Amino acid sequence: MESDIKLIDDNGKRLDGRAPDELRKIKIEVGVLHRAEGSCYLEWGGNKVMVAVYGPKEALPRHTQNPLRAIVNARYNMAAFSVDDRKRPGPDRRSREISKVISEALEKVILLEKFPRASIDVNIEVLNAEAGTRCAGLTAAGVALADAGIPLKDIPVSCAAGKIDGHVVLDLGKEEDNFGDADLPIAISPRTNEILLLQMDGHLTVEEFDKALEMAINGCHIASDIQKKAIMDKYQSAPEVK
Amino acid sequence: MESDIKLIDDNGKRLDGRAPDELRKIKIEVGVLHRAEGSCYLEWGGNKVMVAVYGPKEALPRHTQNPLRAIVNARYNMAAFSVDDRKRPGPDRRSREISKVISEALEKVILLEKFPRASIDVNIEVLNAEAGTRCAGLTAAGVALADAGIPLKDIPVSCAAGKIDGHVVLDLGKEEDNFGDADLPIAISPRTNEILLLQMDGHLTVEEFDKALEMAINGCHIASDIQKKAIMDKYQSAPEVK
Amino acid sequence: MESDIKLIDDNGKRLDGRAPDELRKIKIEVGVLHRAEGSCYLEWGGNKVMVAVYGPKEALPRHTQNPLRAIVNARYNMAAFSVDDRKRPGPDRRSREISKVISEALEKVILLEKFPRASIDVNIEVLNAEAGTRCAGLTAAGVALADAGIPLKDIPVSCAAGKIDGHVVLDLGKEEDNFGDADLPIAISPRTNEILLLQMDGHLTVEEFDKALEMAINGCHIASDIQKKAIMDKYQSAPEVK
Amino acid sequence: MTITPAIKRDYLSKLAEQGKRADGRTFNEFRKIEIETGLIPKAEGSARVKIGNTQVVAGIKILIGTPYPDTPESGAMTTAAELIPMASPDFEAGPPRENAIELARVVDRGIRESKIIEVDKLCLEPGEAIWMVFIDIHIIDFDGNLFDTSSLAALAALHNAVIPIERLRPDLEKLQEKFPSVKKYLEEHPTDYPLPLQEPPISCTSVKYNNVIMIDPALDEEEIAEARLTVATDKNGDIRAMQKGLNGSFTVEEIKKIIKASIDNGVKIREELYKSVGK
Amino acid sequence: MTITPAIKRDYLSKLAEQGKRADGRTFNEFRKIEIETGLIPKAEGSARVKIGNTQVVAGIKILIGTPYPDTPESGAMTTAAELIPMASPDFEAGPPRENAIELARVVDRGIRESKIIEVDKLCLEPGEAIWMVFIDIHIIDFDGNLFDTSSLAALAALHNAVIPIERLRPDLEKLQEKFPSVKKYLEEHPTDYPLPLQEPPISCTSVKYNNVIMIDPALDEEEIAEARLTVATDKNGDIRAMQKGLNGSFTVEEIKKIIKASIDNGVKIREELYKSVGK
Amino acid sequence: MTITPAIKRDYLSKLAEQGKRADGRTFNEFRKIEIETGLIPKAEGSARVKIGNTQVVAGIKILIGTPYPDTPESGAMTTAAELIPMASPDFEAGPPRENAIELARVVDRGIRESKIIEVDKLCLEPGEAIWMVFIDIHIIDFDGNLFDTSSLAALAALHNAVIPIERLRPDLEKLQEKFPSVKKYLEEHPTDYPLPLQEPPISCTSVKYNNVIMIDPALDEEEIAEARLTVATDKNGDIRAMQKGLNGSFTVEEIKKIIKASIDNGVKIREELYKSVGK
Repeated sequence: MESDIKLIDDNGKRLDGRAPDELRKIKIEVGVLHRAEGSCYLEWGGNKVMVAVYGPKEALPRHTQNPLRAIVNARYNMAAFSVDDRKRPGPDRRSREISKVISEALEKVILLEKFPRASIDVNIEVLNAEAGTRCAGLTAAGVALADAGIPLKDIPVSCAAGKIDGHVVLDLGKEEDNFGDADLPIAISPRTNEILLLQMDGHLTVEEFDKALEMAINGCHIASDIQKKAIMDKYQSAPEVK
Repeated sequence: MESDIKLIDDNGKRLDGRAPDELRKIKIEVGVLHRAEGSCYLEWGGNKVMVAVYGPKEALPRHTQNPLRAIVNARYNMAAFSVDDRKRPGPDRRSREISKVISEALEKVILLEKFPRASIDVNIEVLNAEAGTRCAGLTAAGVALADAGIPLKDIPVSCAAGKIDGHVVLDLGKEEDNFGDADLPIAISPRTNEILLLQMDGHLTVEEFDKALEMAINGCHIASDIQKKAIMDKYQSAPEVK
Repeated sequence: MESDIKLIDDNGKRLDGRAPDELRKIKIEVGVLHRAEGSCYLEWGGNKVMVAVYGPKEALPRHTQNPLRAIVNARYNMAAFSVDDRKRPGPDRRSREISKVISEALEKVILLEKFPRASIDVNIEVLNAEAGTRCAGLTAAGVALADAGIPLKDIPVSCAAGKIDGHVVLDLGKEEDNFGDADLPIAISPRTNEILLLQMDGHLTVEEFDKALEMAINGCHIASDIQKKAIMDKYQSAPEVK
Repeated sequence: MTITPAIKRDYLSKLAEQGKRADGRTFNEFRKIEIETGLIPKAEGSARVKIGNTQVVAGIKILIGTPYPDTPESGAMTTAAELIPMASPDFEAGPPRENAIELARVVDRGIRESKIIEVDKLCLEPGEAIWMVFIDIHIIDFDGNLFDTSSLAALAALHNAVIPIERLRPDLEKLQEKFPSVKKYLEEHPTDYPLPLQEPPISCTSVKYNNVIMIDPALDEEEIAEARLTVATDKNGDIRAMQKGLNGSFTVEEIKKIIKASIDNGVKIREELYKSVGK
Repeated sequence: MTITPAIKRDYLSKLAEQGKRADGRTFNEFRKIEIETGLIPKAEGSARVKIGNTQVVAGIKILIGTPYPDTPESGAMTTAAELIPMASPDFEAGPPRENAIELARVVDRGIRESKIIEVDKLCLEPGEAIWMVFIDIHIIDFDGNLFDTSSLAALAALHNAVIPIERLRPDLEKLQEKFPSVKKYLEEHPTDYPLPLQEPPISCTSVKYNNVIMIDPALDEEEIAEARLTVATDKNGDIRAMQKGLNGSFTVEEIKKIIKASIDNGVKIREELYKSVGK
Repeated sequence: MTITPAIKRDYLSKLAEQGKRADGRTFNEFRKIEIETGLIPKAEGSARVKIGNTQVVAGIKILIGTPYPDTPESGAMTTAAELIPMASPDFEAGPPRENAIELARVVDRGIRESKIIEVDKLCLEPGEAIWMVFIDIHIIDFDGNLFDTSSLAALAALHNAVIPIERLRPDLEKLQEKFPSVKKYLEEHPTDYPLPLQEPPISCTSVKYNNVIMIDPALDEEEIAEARLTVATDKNGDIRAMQKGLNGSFTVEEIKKIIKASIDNGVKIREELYKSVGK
């Protein structure tokens, strides 16, 4: 959809006042659910997501088992009330694709070989959606996996860059997503900068892509620091291990 | 839905001429199907229901088995042609809820422990519907279970009371159900008066509820006598056991 | 649907110039797919069908296995773009019925007892549809089974006869199918003339039926010769066996 | 997948060699047929048909609907058949399987292709409002030969059916405000009247095993059958529909023999149908 | 099918004989209730309710729709509840099972039959345009008593909900071009206003095991329960809905006792509800 | 879940260390591409594309429909891809699984987001009638790299497609009675004309295993791949879509290398596409 909306002003400020390389506000709470083995509640701008991790447990149905390693079942789901027009409950094609790419990204950082025939279930519920829910969900999933005590090589983290009004910027907001030129969500392993997830829609020159990728990696590192602080806060405030 | 219809006249007579504590006419035939292990055809006012019982047999799929006892699978189904507007074939949310509460009610009176890992299938088909089909179906199911030789602690029986035009009455008819104030279907074990099923919609004071519950229990006993007579008639008329 | 269309002219010629007992043009290519164990591409008039055979392999899910013999799973499917109005992808009631009658017809000519617990999968894709797709599909399936090296008593073959403007004719075309009086698709084992598949819709006197059946059997034999030539051509042109 | 006990197959085959069937019938003989109509007050038409122990209830609902775009002046019909678990321990709940789909399609084609329902008389307003006829077939006791029992039940229910002017008067009166042709229709049809029907073909099914052919198979016979052929014939002895089933084959001679038996039995069954609906 | 560990059953039964529960409550005592509203900006109304460790988020979406033909002047409502795998390792993804269906239907009836939502005030243009209220219940942490937690969350979210004049102004302005009544409606309702509601009944659930009855079962108690009874009562102490569950039975006396406890707890829960929504 | 035979992995890895592939290609080389168009007369456009042994048939159907409420003056498009059992013993019949969904969505986005189809030229009457373009992808032989084969087949079929004025003339003439703009449209478009299209991006997929990166993976290579990256580039060498897959990772340098190879191969494939459609 095209529009006359001006997404970035003459001072380089965006609609919500952010600078081009500025993230929206991120807030993370760890271990918020009673039943789940690990959980995380995350707010990222207007996005509100809850993640619960169960496992490792025997993968069912049996034909999904891998005799050499665990599998990750991420299940990304939007609550019916999380968007302007009510969303029909249950998985649709979009949510199944996102579940697949998130599962694949998480598998890279988990020590899967420790748990043959097992599944690790990562339930991602989007309660309020405001552009960038897959990045918010994956970032919260990283925290919930750590909270569940799943052995990880690294805590995965996700962020998007994009292009609006011809400028490469970090972490698109709602209008920027609707009326922008390109969106590039990625996820990385922050310790190595390896890229775990990458999707791109829109139009970028090779130079713009290089710049956007670098900016998104930087955004991932900012989000990664917030992840780590939230996890530390929980375990410092809790004298006894759960 | 509200209406100006007067459901009970100045002499306390209802639209179809019944007294407040009077049941509609009930007719029961036992053992009417060739293939089923037990069967019952029951007419209750305008309701016509057929019940077939199969089992005990191995419960399938296997994950439904209980190693300590049998399970009851009641399947309440309305024929497409049983109502004014054609009903789409197949289970809907209403029929699945009714199937669940009937299954639970029947489990209480069957000696389930005798048949570990088994299922007892109770197929209830509503051929013509006219208010009160769940009571009719459960009452017919009790007879069909007895006809199938399933070991029972008691023959369960069901009846409803309700409120119309401010009066507590027994066994609501079609208009009484549509324009009445409350409906209270129950099922009991007639030997002990234990309550196996109970649902209530509408508006009753505590006193009205007490009166309606008592009236419904009385209705159950009347229906229970008709059940027993039908079963006896069959086995007296048949010199040899099936 | 009725129409004023004249389907056969005063010289006994049909809309496309064929004589009453004349087949549309048939073209067969054998072994056209890389992955399938046997395959056949067939054009029959405007029909274009592709068949791939896999098996014998263990029948799955296990409860479909027959301990004494193989089963045949024919799957007749029309591509969404094969008809004027786009067809919704996936099986519908029509395709499931056709799959069933084709499976049954093929089972008669395969030496099923050689492969207990196995399934032989016959995938029939209609790419372009123009009346008579089930005959085209079954005829192609016969060739693909032979190409897969499945042991056969005979190569099954299929053809239809019908009635248009009161005349019994062979192999109805599109308009003849839409505006004709009867359609009689059959399949036979050409060595014995045993009838493997037979369906009839429309209106035929007993005499007309006898004539149509004879004509359809003749059509089967013509198609059978084309099948055999195509198979021979492949194995003569290929010096080494696949 | 059921493996038919060899012993049953042997027994029935031996009987067949002696020209006999387990229930004493000849090869060309149907079981006893019972037809009861009008048993479902909520339905516009209904029938309960028994052929031997096989028992089917068919109900007709007739509603106001909109026509298909390619037949704007024609009523519509739909047939559904369910093999519900009530009828047999082998029938499962859930979406219809291949057998139920074939059954519904064969019964539907038997009625649709032979134009029994006069759909051209079921138009209320071209392109806008028509009568839709729903035929629902409920199999409640299964002892073989569902094709013939179901199609006979559908026919009996159709002959019992009325156009429900009374029940739908409020809707029709709303329609006549918009469409003058509905006003005229209501004047001509002030009350319920029979669904307009043509002469029906009668469906007869035969099976073959061990080279013997017999009509109206009971369940035991059906279970060991190698091939099945259903033939629907009309009052004039013409053929109106055929469907071969199972993985055996027929010779041309066998097919001709089955057609002959179907015509013969069709005559008798048509009489029973007419008697039951008071014709 | 889960087999409840005999040891847990024994432990809880022994406690019950001594008049005690595992978490120290009396038989007639609810766990701690927390209600937060308005947490979902995208929803027209929302609430997060905790009863003990059980946690439910309910969201209300209010959209413009067309009325059902038989209630042309009435708004519409729908309730959906999902037992999502987030809340428990025993909940599976996929279409709703019997338990979720019963839950959604009981919550729905609790709201629908007691006419909490004033649907007659939700008509924009008779027969053409109404407000449709969607109640979606998301269970995110499961420790027993979903019926009461879900129905309380639905009530709190409904009390938090507004008619979204602002968000849907473009659609409403398009509608008012066609329907003068919508123009008048917009003049009377220039901006968002609370969803019109009646006094709500409060749902309280009790279970029975070993002949002891206790209210608001935690998951451990629910797992060994033999019978369950949910009673919704209103401000006047009248009964507005009941649902018995599980394969045990109740005596008449037990039912009366449960009704009494439901009325008593209903009073307190209603206070918490009103406090949370600022009433 | 398939366990890739260790022996195949070892063999292909050893080859890769030597800079070789099993079929003799270099790492930056596509297999042979064949494109045939117009093979499906019933379709408005069609193409059969082979990349090596992988074979895909794409068909375009163009129908008259109603626009989405939020884009009243725009045509619509839909992409469906089926992994039918014909193409591989590992593909099952039934509703699409994750792999088929990802495939269809990636192909769809490749066409939709880069605005290949000029949907603003597909409006017949704003808010009332538009052209709807259905792209159906039929995979009939599977030997790796479905993403590129499917998207190339879709492009070739789109370039082969015409707006079916002739076939739908009766419907269009009915429409022009209601809408004067359709009358004008028919005068300007008296007969079939090519579907209006923009320059298409070309999709190229690479995989990585044992730290080697190669383009256009054959099935054997795909089965042992650790990570996959699809890059669609346009005539100017700009990036128009990307999708990373599988549970391995890429470094930034690897991604840049893949983009370069995708641009290079994109140029050649675009030439083959244009040649095949006579451009």
